[in-house]
This record gives sequence, structure tokens and C-alpha cells, in this order.
Amino acid sequence: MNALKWFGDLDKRWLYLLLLLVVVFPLLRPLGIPIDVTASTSQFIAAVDKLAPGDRMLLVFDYSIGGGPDVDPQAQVVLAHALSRGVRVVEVAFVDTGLNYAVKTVELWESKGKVYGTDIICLGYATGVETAISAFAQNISAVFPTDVRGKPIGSYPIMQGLKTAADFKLITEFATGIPGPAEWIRQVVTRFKVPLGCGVVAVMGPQNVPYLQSGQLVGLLGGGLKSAAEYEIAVKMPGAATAAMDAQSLGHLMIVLFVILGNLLFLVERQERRAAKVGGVRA
Amino acid sequence: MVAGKQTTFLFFVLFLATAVYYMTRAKVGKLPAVRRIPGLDAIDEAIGRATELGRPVFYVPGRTEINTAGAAQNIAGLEVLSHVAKLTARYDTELRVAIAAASVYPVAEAIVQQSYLEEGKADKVKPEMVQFLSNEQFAFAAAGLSIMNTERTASVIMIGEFQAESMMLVEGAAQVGAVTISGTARTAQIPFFVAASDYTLIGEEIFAGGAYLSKDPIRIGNLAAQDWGKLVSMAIIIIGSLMVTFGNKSMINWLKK
Amino acid sequence: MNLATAKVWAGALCVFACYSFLWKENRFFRVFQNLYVGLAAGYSLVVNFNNVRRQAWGPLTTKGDIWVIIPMIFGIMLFARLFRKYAWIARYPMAFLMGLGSALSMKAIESDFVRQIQASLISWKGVGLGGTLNNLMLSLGTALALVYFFFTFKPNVVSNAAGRVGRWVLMLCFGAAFGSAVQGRLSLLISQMQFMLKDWLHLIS
Amino acid sequence: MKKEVPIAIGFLTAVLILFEYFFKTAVPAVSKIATDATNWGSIVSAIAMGLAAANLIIIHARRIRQRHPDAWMSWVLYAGILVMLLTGFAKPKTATANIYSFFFDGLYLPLGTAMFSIMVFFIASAARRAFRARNLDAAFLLVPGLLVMLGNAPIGRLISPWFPKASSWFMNYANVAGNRAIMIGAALGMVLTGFRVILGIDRSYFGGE
Repeated sequence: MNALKWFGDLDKRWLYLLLLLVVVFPLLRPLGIPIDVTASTSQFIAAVDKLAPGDRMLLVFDYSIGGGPDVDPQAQVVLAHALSRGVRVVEVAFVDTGLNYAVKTVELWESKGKVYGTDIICLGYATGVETAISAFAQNISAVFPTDVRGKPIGSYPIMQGLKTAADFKLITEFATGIPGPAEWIRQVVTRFKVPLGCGVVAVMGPQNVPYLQSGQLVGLLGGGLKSAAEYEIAVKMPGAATAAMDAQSLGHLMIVLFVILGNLLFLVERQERRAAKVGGVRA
Repeated sequence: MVAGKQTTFLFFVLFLATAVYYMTRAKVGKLPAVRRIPGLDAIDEAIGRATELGRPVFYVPGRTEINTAGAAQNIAGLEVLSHVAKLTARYDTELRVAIAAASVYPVAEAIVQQSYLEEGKADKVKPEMVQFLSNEQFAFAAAGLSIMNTERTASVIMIGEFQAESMMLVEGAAQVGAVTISGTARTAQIPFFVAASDYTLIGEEIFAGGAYLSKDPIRIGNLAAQDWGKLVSMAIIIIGSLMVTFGNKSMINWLKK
Repeated sequence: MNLATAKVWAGALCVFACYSFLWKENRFFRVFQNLYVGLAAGYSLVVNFNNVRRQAWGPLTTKGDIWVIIPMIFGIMLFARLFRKYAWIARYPMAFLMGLGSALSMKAIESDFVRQIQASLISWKGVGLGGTLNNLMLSLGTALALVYFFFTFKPNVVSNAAGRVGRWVLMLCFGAAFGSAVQGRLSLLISQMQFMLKDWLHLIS
Repeated sequence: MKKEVPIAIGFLTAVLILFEYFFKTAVPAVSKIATDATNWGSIVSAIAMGLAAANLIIIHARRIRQRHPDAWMSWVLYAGILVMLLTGFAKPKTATANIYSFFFDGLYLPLGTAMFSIMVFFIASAARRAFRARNLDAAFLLVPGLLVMLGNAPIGRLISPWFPKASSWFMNYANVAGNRAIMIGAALGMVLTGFRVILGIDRSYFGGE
């Protein structure tokens, strides 16, 4: 009883500190809680596995700064998986800050021995959201006459024969808001029948499940960082997301505990109020 | 007609026609009774509280630009703002309107000016009343938190389209002990509002705000048209599902036309 | 100190500034908040200047597209709001923006109205009892939740009961959405801590 | 003139956009005009950013003039604007670009992610304070909330395989049903709000005479 009251009166800053410690501890000392690969993640992996070496995949960085950390690990592992299978990757962004991530990713893989313009390329960022996506899908070189490094895209081997969205074997898009799966389905999937796989922040996951059910998406990474962790485990490339999962588990437990304790406290207080009322009538 | 939009167009026209019908009825005084919406009733109370405490009312009419698909929600927020600004003018209460979209700024500023003019307090309008904080999501949220804390805001009202910053602002308001009234039609944000604010307008309720508060007959007529729209959609869902259950897909095909 | 290290240290300082707010609203936080607002405004001015240059100035000077003069004049007319006497001039561009935004919002009649109704038409004979209940939830649940939003119809016993159940459906929906949002928000804290422990303190690899 | 012309402008713009939406196949030429109008919208709102920035500068100038205790912070804000404006147009790989990159990557981006990441603490305190089963309605909110939180973390399955299943049921059914109702209702509200603005019934945004 008293412990509950103590919890109820506890300065909220102690809750903050507790949550912070619970998150930091497993990052320093991993616990190794097993991670299950869900069906929608496996579906996404299967779509990438279907690609043959030399096929071209489009990777779209539609994410903002704030939500980026939740989806960036997804994009990184999908890219690593695709490149490891010899797939060639074209990167674009339709959110301005997404370009930052795209450019850094290209530099990372260049340092790992991939050849810019042959294995991987970054075209740049186009403004205009849905109208830009639509224009891009119909005629790539009209929206991006040059790549992010300022050279005509026709001068790169990877771009040979790429005219419309239909020339990609798979499109993967990672989003934190608008544009997201809905815009890509409307503008690209319905018209060009290209398989589309999407990765989104956890908040957007549920609202996009219907697209997976209706077959408009071939894969959905709908759980933010957790989906990235599942992907990393399934393709045996454990990275930042896998390392984060223990912290995720403990953090969830902590918040659930706060809710339960808050409710127990509420019940106790209500009981006491009722008791006090009854006492008052008798007196 | 664009393929796949015929039924949509039919609904669109029918719906506008219903609205016009109720608007003309409303003009001759045949007004439907509107059910109570506690979140909107609480607005007067929230401003009264700010007046008593001598502290400002903090208002946010959504965060998206006026030339995007989120516009209607922001316009709903701006309609409520015009009511709020009239009250703060009447009671000489401080008002802080925080703006996150450049194109909303001139509109909000005009609305506040108009409201003060109507209350005969045009000379009381100050630049601080409508402030553009930032169009960067979390710079806006941080600046909002700073204003709430330094000016000890008594009441916080947020109606319009919001994204992730919503939780930060309502919880920040709770921390300075402000009464919070919030509302949005953006489904991903409603749960945060419900959990952390004192009153929440859910989805369509924000569009009723202007009518409810101004008691303007034309807008109240609009509410009746909205109700018919919902009744029709319910009927289609129930009848259509029954038809599908017995293997008849003609309703679905008709909607797809 | 090279540029990369300087960025990491600056980033860590930002984290301390923001997190200090959790202790108490303070001046350290406010300094960074003002810096952030300044940087954001500057950045946005640069981006928007480039947008105007690309979308309006470019087509005007290189392709001779004279029509783009109209939005440029509209944009300049907005500045009339700074002068009370001429404020009415800003009405013209504002009316244009409001008309445009209203029309774009009205397109929701298809995606959020017709298509959502269409998606709710599903067979109540699902696979097994569970499937039936699921499908009933999807279509009847939606229909009942709509009752909650009735504003002007006279309430009766049936609509009151339906509205009550509808409210429960909405609450279930909000609870589930809140729960899943916790996951995403927690991920952001974790990656922030990964940055602090890895890039700044080099405690993990 | 001061009222009728603006209303006519708004009305015609809206009719153009909606006409294109429903009838572009009948009159293909209208598509280009509608796209142009939408682009004009982004040009006007890009220029509006200048007005918004002017407001920001004016507000802070007033703070400085009124000798507000935090007035010196307004200078920090001005410095932020100035730095971005002076370095934002630099060519890549120059010294100026490095300064820009320091402020953009070293301060602007981290401030965004750091601000966003403190949100979970607000959720934690709301969890204790607000998430209470005060009545039946609140219980309907609480139960799926807890189940989804447990089901969405790897540890949930370790406690019981039932948690992820419950979580996905709530996400795929209850969540979808509620969301759809909100969307349908809100769509009606959006159409009528738009309709009122287009007809010029709501003109509070005119401000003044």
C-alpha cells in the first residue's frame, strides 16, 4: 500500500531516470532475448531473394530527420542484403532530408569496394512529393537529368536502359510520413505493376497492413526498428537494430509496469475514498 | 469522367446538394438541435480560467501548410480560433497563437485582427499574439514548450492537423498545469491527445467546432448534411456486407465504378 | 579536432541541452531552442529561395514562361499584411491558397470516404467463428463507430446503445495505436543512446 | 472589389482543381492548368516563408527592445538564421560548405533527433498519470494498449506466445475499424468545410474592413 503511494508521489524525473537506465544497460550488456521473424518480414526478404545478380532495384529514402532513426536501419539492411546478392541499386529521395542519408550510404558502400555508377548510384532529391513521384515513374531522366554528383545519368553503366519505373525489378521505399506507401501505390504500382516493398516507422505500420493484405505491397516492414532487427537476424547480418532489441524489450516492460502500478494506485485510492464516504454516513 | 470516379462524383454531388438544402432551411430558421460536444463547451471555461489567473491562452491551429490536403483541418482550427480570439478580446486576456506553416501565418493573423475589430478592441492587437515559431517540426515543439513555460500559460488549445509533436505539446501543457483542449482528424495522433489532454475532439468533431461555437445557422445546417452522409455510409456498409455474405458483389462493383 | 569529431561533440551537447528540459525548463535548453529555431528558419529560407528560383525564376528567365509571374506577384502581395492600411491586398493570394487547399482536402471524398466504405464491405461468413467475428469487427465495428459522430439526429434507445458500442470500438483503436506508438518512440531514444555510447563515448562498437 | 474578387479567385481555383480531378479524361488540357495552379501554390507558400521569417525577426526585435531578460537569446536566434543564409548557398567541398556542414549535421540534425527522442519520457509520465481504468471506456483503451506494448517487443513472446497474437489482432481489426470510422466522418467534414470556404461563406480570414 505505502509502496504504491510512494510510487504515485514519486517525482516524474525518477521515472525518466529509471527509463533511461533500463535502455542504456542492455546496450552495454546485451541479454540476448531471442527475436522472432514475423511473416511480413519474411515476405519482404523473399522479394529481395527473388532478384537475380545484375537486376536493378530502386531504393527510396523518404524519411525526415526526426523519424529517421526508426527506419534507417531497415534501409541499411535491405541495401546490404541486395548488394550481397549482386543486385545493382539506384537511390533517390522525395523528402529533402532523406537525401542526406542516401549520400552517406553511397559513400559507405564505396569505401567497402562497390563501384559508384556501376553497382550503386544516387540520383538526388526531387521536390513536389506525389507529382514528382509520378513524373519520375514515367520518365526518370526528365526528373533527374543528372545524378547527385552532377554528371548526366546516361554516362553511368547502371543507368543503361532505365527509362521508367517499370524497368526496375523491385522498388523498396522507406518512409516516415508523406510520401509513403499510399503515394507510391497510387502513382507507381497501379500504373507500372512493379513489385513494391515498403518500410515504415512503427506508428505507420498498422495503417499500411491493408495494402499488404490486398497484394499491393510485396512486403512490409511495419514495425520500425523491430522489423529491421528481424531482417538482420533472418539474413544473418546482425547490426544496430539487433543490438537495440534488448533495450526495446526492457523499455516496453518498464512502461507497462508504470501503467499497471498507476492503475493499482488508482484502485487503492478509490477503495479508500469509498471507505471514507461510508464512515462519514455512519458518523 | 475519369474511370473509377463515377460513384465518387455521385456521392460528391448528392452530398453538396444535401448541404445546400439544409443551408437554405437554416436561413429561414429551421435549425436542428446539436448534441453537446464537451470539448467545445470547455473552451469558454478554459478562457475564463486564463482570465482569472491573468495568464495567456496558447493556441495552435495545426501544423501543415494551407495549400495542402491537410488544409480543411487547419481551416477548422482557424474557425475555432476566431471564436477564441473574440473571447480573449472581450475579457482582455493575453493570446498566443503559435504558427508552424508560413502560409497559415497571414491567415491566422487576419483572423485575430478581425476578431478584435469585431469586439471593438482593434487597438489591443499586438504582434506577439500571432507568432510564427518554426516550420521545422521539433524546433516548433521546443519553441512552444518554451513559451508555455516562460509565460506560464493557463490554457492550451490545439485544433488542426498535427503530427508527432502533438504528444510533446500536450504533455508540456500538463506539466505547467494548463487546461488542455485538443483535436485532430489525423488518426495516428488522436490516441496521444486522448491520453494526455483534458478534453479531446475526435476526428469529425473538429469540423463541427465552427458551427457549434458560432451558432451560425448555415454552418449548423452543414452538420445535418454530414449526419446524412454518415447514415448513408452506415447503410451501405451493412447492406453491402450482407450482400457480400450471400455472394453478391454488385455493391462493391458499383463503388468501384 | 577535425570536422567529424567536432560534429559528434556538438551533437552530444545538443542531446544534453534537450534532455536538460526533462529535469526542468532552463536557460541552457532555451539557448539551444533559440539556436534551433534560428537555424531552422535560415535553412528553410535557403530551401524556399532555391524552390522559387527553380520553380519560378528559372522557367521565367530560361524558358520564357511568363505565367509564373502571377504566383510571384501573389507571394509579394502577402507582405501587405505587415502594413495595416494595405492589409486587404493580401486577401487575393490568401483566397487563392485557401481555395487550392480546400479543393485538395475535398478529394478525401474518394480515398477516405468511398474507398474506406468499399473496404468495409466484407463477408460476415469468415473462416470459422473467429473469422466471422473478425469480419464483423471490421464492417459492423466501423458502422457502429460512425454513430458516435452523429451531431443533429434525435437520440433514441437504439442509437444510444449503438453509439456506446461505437465508442468502445474507437477506444480499442486508440489503445492499440498508443501501444504501437510506444514502440516507435522508444526506438528513437535507443538510437540516441547508441549515438552517445558509440560515437561519442566509444563504449560500444 | 475588396471582397468579391478574392472570393472569385478562391472559387475558380477550387473548381479548376476539382474539375480536373473528376473530368481530366474528358478535357485533357485541364490537367496542365491544374498542375500549374498547384505549383503556383507551392511558389506562393515558398514566398510566404519570407513573411513568416519577417514575423520571427520582428517579434525578437521587440524582445530585444523591451529588454526582456532573455533578449540576448534572440541574438543567438539571429545568428542561427545568418549562419545558414551565409553558408547555405556554398558550393560543395569548400571551407564555407564545411561550416555549413558543421551547423547542419552537427547542430541542426542532432537537435531534431534529440528533441524527438525525449518524447518517450513524456509517454512514460503520461503512462502513470493518465492511463487509468477510471470507467469502462478507459478500460477499453487500456487493455489493448498494454497487450500491444507487450506483443510488440521480443520479450512479449517469451512471456507468452499469446501476446504477439493479441497485439496483431488489435492492430489488424479493432484499429482498422476505428480508423475507418474516423476517416469516413472526417472526409465528410473536410468536404463541407472546403465547400463553405469556396462559396465565401466563411471569410473571417479577410481581416479588417
